[in-house]
Amino acid sequence: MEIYRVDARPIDVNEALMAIQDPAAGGQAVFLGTVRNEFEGRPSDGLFYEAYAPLAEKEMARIGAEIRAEFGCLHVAMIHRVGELSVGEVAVVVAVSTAHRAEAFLASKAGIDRIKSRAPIWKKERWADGSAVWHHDPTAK
Amino acid sequence: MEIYRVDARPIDVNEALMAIQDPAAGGQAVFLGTVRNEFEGRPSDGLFYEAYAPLAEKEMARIGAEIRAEFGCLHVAMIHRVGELSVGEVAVVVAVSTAHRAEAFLASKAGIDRIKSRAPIWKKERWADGSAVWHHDPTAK
Amino acid sequence: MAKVTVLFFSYAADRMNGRQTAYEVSEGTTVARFFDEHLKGKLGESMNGLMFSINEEWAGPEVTLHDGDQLAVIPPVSGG
Amino acid sequence: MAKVTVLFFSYAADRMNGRQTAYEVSEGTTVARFFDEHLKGKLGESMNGLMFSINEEWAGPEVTLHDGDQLAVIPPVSGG
Repeated sequence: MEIYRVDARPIDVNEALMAIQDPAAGGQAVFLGTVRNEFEGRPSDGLFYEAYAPLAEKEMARIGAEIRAEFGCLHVAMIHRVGELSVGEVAVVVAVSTAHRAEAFLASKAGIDRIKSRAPIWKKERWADGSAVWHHDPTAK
Repeated sequence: MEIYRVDARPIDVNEALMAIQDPAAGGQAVFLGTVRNEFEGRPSDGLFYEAYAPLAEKEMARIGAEIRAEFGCLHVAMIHRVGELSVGEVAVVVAVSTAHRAEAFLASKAGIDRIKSRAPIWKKERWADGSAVWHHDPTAK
Repeated sequence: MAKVTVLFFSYAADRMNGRQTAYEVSEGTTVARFFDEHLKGKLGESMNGLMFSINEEWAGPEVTLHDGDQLAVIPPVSGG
Repeated sequence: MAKVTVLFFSYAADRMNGRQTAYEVSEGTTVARFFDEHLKGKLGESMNGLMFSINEEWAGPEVTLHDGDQLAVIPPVSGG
């Protein structure tokens, strides 16, 4: 089964685990991106995520097709959360199943790396001092 | 939190996920080893796992200490199942949390690689033809 | 004239004071020309760091806008 | 004499017809000598591919067995 979804609801890791089940799978690698309490040493209260959902889901599906082809994934599940997230919440899950374990790690890593570099999704840091700025805003400080 | 356990009960992945939660964690990597329906092309009905539990748990804890030191893991959870497992069941989970994602993948991979090479745990394949043999038995066929 | 809906995200939405705006552009207008005429000043940056999509698919700055198109301005992404 | 409990696992347990056996060995017997005298024949393999532990900790073949020790014979592992 495949999942490529942008979702405002809390991510249910078990949904991703169910999706990648396969009797031919010997390895499953699951990456969870979680909201940290600091960024580059500055205390943070959390993140706001925004996505251009239709294009983000298309791009995630393309990345899924790539890692299936490159690493022989049996199944791929990618869910990215949007909205206001608190410290500790799951922002993104990339789960894959493969016949052997080495490919599972490579595929999951390639999946999250490519989501981060290509999916039209943005995060705004809610600094603990009360200010809030978009990541990659050229005028941010 | 740390978990290093050999367990005859089905593995609850959520227990491992809870154990590695940390407000400073930006990445969590979870590896699940699952029982396949074949090995080297020969159909299988499942695996029987046996462990020398006290020493296996000590060795897992040592591996956990190593990957914490080498990759800066915030938390490590390792659970290895024993007993009769059916195709699709989880035989082992290695879950880690780290500040950044690259280290999470490296730590989780090192964790499972070292468990496989060092923990006193053995698997017996239940071939679909009814025979059963221990892996690494020098006289097995 | 072609009616075009333009979507903004992240800091670009802040600068444009909204996430969606309707524009009327002359026939034959490319994304690049539209950007120069309508967005460059308010966004305060060149097109170099931005990407675009038309009707939910990636599109280069050379692509011509048509009536009913939905153009999205995609700032550098920061998901994950 | 020293009483020693010996644990077997995996295919070694099959060959020894059991997972635990009690032995009496002379004082000063090392793991290697115990292996040669009591296990080698039944296991049908040399010590090279095996590891040992005494009282739940890894131990080399040169270690001496003491009264009450629990020796474990560890065939090549295959967990995961």
